[in-house]
Amino acid sequence: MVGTPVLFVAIPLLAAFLIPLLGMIWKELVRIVPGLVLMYLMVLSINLLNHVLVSGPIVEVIAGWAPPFGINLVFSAFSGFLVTLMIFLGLVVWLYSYRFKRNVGFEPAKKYFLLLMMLITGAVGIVLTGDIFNMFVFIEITGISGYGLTAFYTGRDSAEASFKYLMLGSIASTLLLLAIMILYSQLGTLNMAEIASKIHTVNPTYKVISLILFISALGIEAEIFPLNGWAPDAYAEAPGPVGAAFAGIVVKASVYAIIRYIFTIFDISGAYSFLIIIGMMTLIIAETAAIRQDKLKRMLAYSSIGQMGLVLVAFGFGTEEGVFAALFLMLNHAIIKSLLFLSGSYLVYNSKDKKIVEVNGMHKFLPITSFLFALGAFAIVGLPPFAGFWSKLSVLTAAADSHMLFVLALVLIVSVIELVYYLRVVNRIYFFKKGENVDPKKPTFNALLAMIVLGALILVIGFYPDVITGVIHKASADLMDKTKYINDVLSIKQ
Amino acid sequence: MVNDKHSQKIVDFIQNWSRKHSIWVLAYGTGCGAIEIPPTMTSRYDAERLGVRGAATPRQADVLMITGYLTVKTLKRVIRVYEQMQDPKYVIGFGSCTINGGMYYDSYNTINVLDKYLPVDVYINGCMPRPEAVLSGFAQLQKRIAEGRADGATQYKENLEWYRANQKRIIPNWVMPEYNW
Amino acid sequence: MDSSLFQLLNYGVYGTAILVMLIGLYGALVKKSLLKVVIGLSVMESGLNLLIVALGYLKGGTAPIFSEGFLNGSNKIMVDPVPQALVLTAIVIGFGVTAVALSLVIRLYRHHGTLNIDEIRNLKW
Amino acid sequence: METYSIIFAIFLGGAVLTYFAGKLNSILQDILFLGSVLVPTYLFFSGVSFGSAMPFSLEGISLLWGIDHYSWLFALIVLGLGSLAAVYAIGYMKGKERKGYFYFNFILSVMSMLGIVVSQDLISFFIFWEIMTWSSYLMVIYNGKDIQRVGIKYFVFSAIGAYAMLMGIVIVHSITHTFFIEDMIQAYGHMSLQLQIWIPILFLIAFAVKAAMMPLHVWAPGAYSNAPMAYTSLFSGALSKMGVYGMVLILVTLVSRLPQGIWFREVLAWLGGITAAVGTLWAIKQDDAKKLLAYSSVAQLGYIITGVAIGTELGMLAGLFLAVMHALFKGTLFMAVGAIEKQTGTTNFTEITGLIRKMPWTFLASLMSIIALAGIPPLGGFVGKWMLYESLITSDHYLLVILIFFASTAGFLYCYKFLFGFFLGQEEKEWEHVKEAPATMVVPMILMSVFMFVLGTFPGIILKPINNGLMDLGFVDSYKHLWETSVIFNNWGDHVILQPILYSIIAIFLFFLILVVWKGYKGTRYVTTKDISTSGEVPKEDENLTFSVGFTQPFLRAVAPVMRRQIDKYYTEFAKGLEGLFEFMRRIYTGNAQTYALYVVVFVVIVLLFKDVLF
Amino acid sequence: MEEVLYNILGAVVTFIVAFVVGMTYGGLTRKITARVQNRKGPPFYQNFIDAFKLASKKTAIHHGVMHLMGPAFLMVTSVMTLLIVPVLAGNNWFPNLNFHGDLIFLLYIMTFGPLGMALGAGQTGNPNSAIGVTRGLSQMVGFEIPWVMSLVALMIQYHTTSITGLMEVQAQSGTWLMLSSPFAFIAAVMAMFGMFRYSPFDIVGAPTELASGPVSENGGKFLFVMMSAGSVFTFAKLTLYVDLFMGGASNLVVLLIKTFLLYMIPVLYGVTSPRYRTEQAVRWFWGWPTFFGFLAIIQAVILK
Repeated sequence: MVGTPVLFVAIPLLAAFLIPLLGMIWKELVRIVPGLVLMYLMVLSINLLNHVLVSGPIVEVIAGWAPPFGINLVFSAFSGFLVTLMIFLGLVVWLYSYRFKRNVGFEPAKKYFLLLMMLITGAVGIVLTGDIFNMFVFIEITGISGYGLTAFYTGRDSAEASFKYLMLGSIASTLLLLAIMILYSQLGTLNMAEIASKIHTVNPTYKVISLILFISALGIEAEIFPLNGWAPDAYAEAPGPVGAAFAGIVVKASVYAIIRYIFTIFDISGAYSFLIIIGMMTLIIAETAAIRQDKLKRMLAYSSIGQMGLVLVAFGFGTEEGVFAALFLMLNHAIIKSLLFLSGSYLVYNSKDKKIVEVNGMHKFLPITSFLFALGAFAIVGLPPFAGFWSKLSVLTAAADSHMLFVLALVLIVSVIELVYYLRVVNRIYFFKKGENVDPKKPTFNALLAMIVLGALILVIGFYPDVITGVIHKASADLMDKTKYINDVLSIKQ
Repeated sequence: MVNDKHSQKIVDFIQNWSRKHSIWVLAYGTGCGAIEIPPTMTSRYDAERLGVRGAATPRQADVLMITGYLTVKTLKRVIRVYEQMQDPKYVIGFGSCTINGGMYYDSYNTINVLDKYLPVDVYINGCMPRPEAVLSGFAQLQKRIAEGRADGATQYKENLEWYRANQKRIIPNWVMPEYNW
Repeated sequence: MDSSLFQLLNYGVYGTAILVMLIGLYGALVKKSLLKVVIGLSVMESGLNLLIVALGYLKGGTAPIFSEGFLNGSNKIMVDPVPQALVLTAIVIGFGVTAVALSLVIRLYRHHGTLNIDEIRNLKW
Repeated sequence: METYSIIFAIFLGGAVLTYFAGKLNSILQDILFLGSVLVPTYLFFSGVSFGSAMPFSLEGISLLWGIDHYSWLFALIVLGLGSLAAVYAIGYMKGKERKGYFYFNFILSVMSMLGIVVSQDLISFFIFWEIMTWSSYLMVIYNGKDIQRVGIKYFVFSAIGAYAMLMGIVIVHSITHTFFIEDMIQAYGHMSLQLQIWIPILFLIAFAVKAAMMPLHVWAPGAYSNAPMAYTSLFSGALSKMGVYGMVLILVTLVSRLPQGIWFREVLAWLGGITAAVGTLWAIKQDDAKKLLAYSSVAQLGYIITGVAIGTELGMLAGLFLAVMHALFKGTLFMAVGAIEKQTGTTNFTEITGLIRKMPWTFLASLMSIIALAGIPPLGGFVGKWMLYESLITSDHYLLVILIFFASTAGFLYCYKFLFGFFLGQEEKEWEHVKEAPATMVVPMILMSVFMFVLGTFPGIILKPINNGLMDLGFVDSYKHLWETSVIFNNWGDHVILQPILYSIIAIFLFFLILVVWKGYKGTRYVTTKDISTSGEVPKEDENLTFSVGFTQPFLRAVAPVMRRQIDKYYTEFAKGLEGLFEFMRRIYTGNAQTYALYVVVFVVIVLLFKDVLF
Repeated sequence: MEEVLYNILGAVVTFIVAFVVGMTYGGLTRKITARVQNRKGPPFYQNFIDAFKLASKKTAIHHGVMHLMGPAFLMVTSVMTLLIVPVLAGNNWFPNLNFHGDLIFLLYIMTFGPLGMALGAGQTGNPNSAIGVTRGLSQMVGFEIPWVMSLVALMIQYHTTSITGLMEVQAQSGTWLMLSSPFAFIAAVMAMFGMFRYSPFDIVGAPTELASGPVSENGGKFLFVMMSAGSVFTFAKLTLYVDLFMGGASNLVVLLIKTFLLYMIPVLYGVTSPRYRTEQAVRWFWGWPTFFGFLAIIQAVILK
């Protein structure tokens, strides 16, 4: 064994606080160290994931207190898969934002990477932890670093977006704490496995109220309609790579939390259909809002929200197929939407308003970026043979197998809407005349590399999805097996 | 067989006979005389019983009827129409104006003698000629055709230069396709 | 203390805590000044913290410290330590959030020249 | 079966290589392009045998590629037309920009179409279907003209169709748990009646969109006319046939086993008839050759749909034969338009006239295809039309046959308009410099004209494979292989014997040609079209005497009440309304943080209030 | 080989008969028209004279290949139609191509010539020709509808699409189809007005309006061929009508009587009518004739 799950939380946290110190030694270290850390974690997570897939989950106990008293980290196939994905995206975002815009300066870069590492710490922590209060803490860490990153640009609008995020985030933390306390007052424990094993003893009313509060609180982070007022603003005003990080990391972690609560901790069957309802609402509202956007990043933000709604719908089927589809969709969405955010922010690099009309004719100046954006657009709407198709197919198959034909039809109709607005943008990039006062900037090498990696992944998964589906199958099986989770955690005796 | 003299004669006879009895008139209403054509064709005088019939375009027509005075402006069109007609073709000068200018003999704007510009086979005099006169003119033409004497077109071809010179004298800016068949 | 009285008092504490939360929520939702909104959020958190501590209280319990006095004393009841630990953490986090919020308010004021939340609506639709 | 892998590898690799070869050398690119279309074509027809299939699996889904006689027929259309269009494209694309883009999408289109016909499972069918859609979409927006409207319209309609099909596919999968078409057919009999009705509908929507059937045809005119002509010949000739391919498959294997299937057939047949009529009327109205041919394609596909929808063996034969013919003549016509566009720079009838002496070969090809299009003997179009009528009459579709006949007769108007507008009429000075298109463009057209001519007398060449294909689909060969001769039958025993008719026509034609024309030709002299009877007026050299504006006005006035209603308008209104609704929806995000917070509170409260209902 | 020669001979004889009869009918038409207009009129052989004259005229110019081939196209159609239509019923005199095609084929081969000639007319470049052609095609769309409706009615009623089959039906039942399927006959006759292009449907030629339309650039031999083709075509069409609705004819005299009577319908109707505009003509055909066509189909479906 090369490492333990605790490293995923400890190392980035440590790195985050070391960054200002290292910056005093050599300014470039501020940029290099996060990359090194993330690379190490990448290797580690892949190793661990391989190990986990073969020989079962690793449960790590912190500070020597065995569950249910102490805090434990669980690196199972499911959480390991998400952690790997997040670390990978963190790496891509790091690579991309090595010297992105304000990052060129030392001071901003210091703050930026500090916050980024915190963000990753928080998100990874959410996924790994086995303790609901600990999860709350990680959610808050993610949240605070998210506020900071949203407000990274010193402009007027980024502060506004950040404030909105913060306001809703505060309400979310209140609701979450309330929910935790209700559970705690009923069961006297904070350990997930313990709660899961005892949940049937709780008065159903408390149970449901607690679940509702959980879903509402986490739904704010997971961009569920109507709790997602902050999301479009934050996506649009945060730096491009941060948008990618939000779409790929933060939201994934929040969705993970919701799923964990519904699938593992609570035993309320109605929650699944509730997931479908809110997922569908999110999907429809977000996509219809996206089609009328005139700002690129805002459009991408709404699209991202919609995709997360689809993920929730897929989870809501409650079948293993559905979970598989949802995980696959999360993976694809993370890759593709990150690519769209990354390439999109170069398409409107020097623009003030980030208007869609400003991408007109960009392919002549940014051929590769434009191509990658187009690739991402084609992939996200689910055109074969790109990655998005397979996940969409699995979602639809799962829907059909659950006999949710109405959902199936709605998802497909919404896909048409999605198609329209993405194609409009791609058409503009390739076939319109460039505006007068648009000043394109060539992407730097590292940014290009980051985008190309994502693009290549889209093609690879598109042409040969088997590279990844095995892992996802195991992960989804892992999530579905509730008793195994409880046993794994509670059997640890220190 | 065609070279055979007798058969050639027979063929000529048949041709002339059919030409005689089938006269398609391009009624080109140049002047006031055009008003006399309808009575000629309709039920009272019924020129169709002689095989006379209106033709719509010069390509189909046998006879060009110059109905009355010819202004300088129309002369050009008339020449054009005449040259577009296919052999064998005939011209009938209709009314006094085509013979000597008639009442317009001193007009600055009309031609006086049609024969200078187009080879006229038959003149019909009168101002206006009544339909009876027109019919007699057709009969005259038929007679000439049957005798093989209606050869205005041949003369026109042979004396093209003379005709052209006359025409060009009247029409100042001559832009017309060359007549070469 | 009488048991029923304790219960009543308990409800009173809960009710007060919830009332504080609602006051905070009201402030956050209705007041137009950004600062008041931030204050409202803080108040709401305080109310929540109060609620949590109240939930953890046991009748006649002492502070959850394994001290000499506790081990030797007659009162062997100890209030639940976990909520208190949670509240401590929550207070810290709340502090951080409030700090970030205030700094954002400063920036917003600098850019907009106002603290009226209705006027800070550049991002919409 | 290694051949499939090799074929598709060549296609894919060829597409990518061709794209990048443009950066090096233009001629190399041309050669690579030709190679990556022609080599797989050769491999396919030499190496692929019937009955043997290639199974493999992807993402846990078992897939199967194979070919039977029926799909072979469509492979023939795709690859045959594809190869000729590829040769043509070399000439057409010379000196144009975005050559690599064009070649890339061209190859991908051919590949995807071949993929569709060799797919024996629904997933690879769908994948290729979508590749076909987006590669053709990329071609539609090639010119960058009006793309936000035309291109998006095309893609949206295709997507609606494709997603309907996808819905059908996953529903089928939820029942059979495999994606094999064979299994779907097997399981269809055991499904509930509701599914039995809905699954064909879902599939048929997809195919109807591609086959440009009313009322899903509105994308076609814009898309066909916007794509580069070298591609449109393939687009209209082969790509739209994929809709027919699927339609026949669904109609024969699924619908025919449904007691209510007769309604499907009737509705489809009538829609096909209406498509034919409406398409024809709109084609008559067009002044742009591309648009005219586009509407004409819609109309022709209407005939084909009618033929296959009535479902008798004769009807199937007629529909499929017309499909082959349509690939030939519409391919040629679009190529001709492309040649004219290349040589003159415009395709508007009101601008071009009198190209017959400048582009004689193009004219010849156009003439042949127009004769075939109009269904006039002795060319192949007649055979298809004849069988269509006979099948309609013998299967009791009396009013439908009138509708089809109306469309067909009215079609003469646009047929003549096409020939007259481009080739006949006044020879204007403006077009004096026009030369015949290069050989690479002319040769494919002439070749296809020859095919059309041969098929008119020996339709057995194609009818026999069609018959084999139909037998593969489960038809009984009630004509006992009579299609191998050059006689066409109906099931009342009436027939047309084509050979003596052809010989008679040729003999009489030659007789009068020699008697009148040749003799006349010797005795006569060519004069320009300025030398006409214009009431004696001498037209000036640059005076435009052409009659081309409002060419078919009298007829259009007669049918004006019908033409006043445009389906397109309803769609546009619908889309506008929808966007308005979306605009309203996004006002939910007011931009006020407090409102958002209020949403949260309201959400929590509502969910708490309704928790007993929801959970 | 002998059979082929025999066939060719038969075809030539048929052609000559058709030519003579058609030309005579043309002359008679002129005569009758004249009598109706209270004129003496030309002799009945006037059309022959015209034809000979046209043939003997020189033809000096042409406008290109299609112009040259236009008349040939027209002639091919006429002769093919003639060859497909059984001229005399119940004997083997002129078998021609009677058994090689059916009604649908006939309908299509009949459009071959007009289109071919339209191409020739198009190449002359005369705007009047093109106008005439579009008018003619529009009118064709008009009259083909009732015409096809009546044919379809016959086909479905008697389960055959071949002309000989329909003639056999009449021979067996002993009644003419114009009596047993009156609506079909009425529709077909009304369609015939358009087919023969006499007033009020002479919008194609329209001599005073379009300068004779498509033929305006054709004189001399071109016009001769067109004229003879028209005559042959007239005869062929009349024979077709007779075959379909009047039980055919067993000898030439009966055939002549029947065709002549039939021919007089459009001629006499035309003599007393002015000219329609194109859209009026088209709509006329889609009015009553189509209604009768519907009746015919309904009758056929009921009696089937």
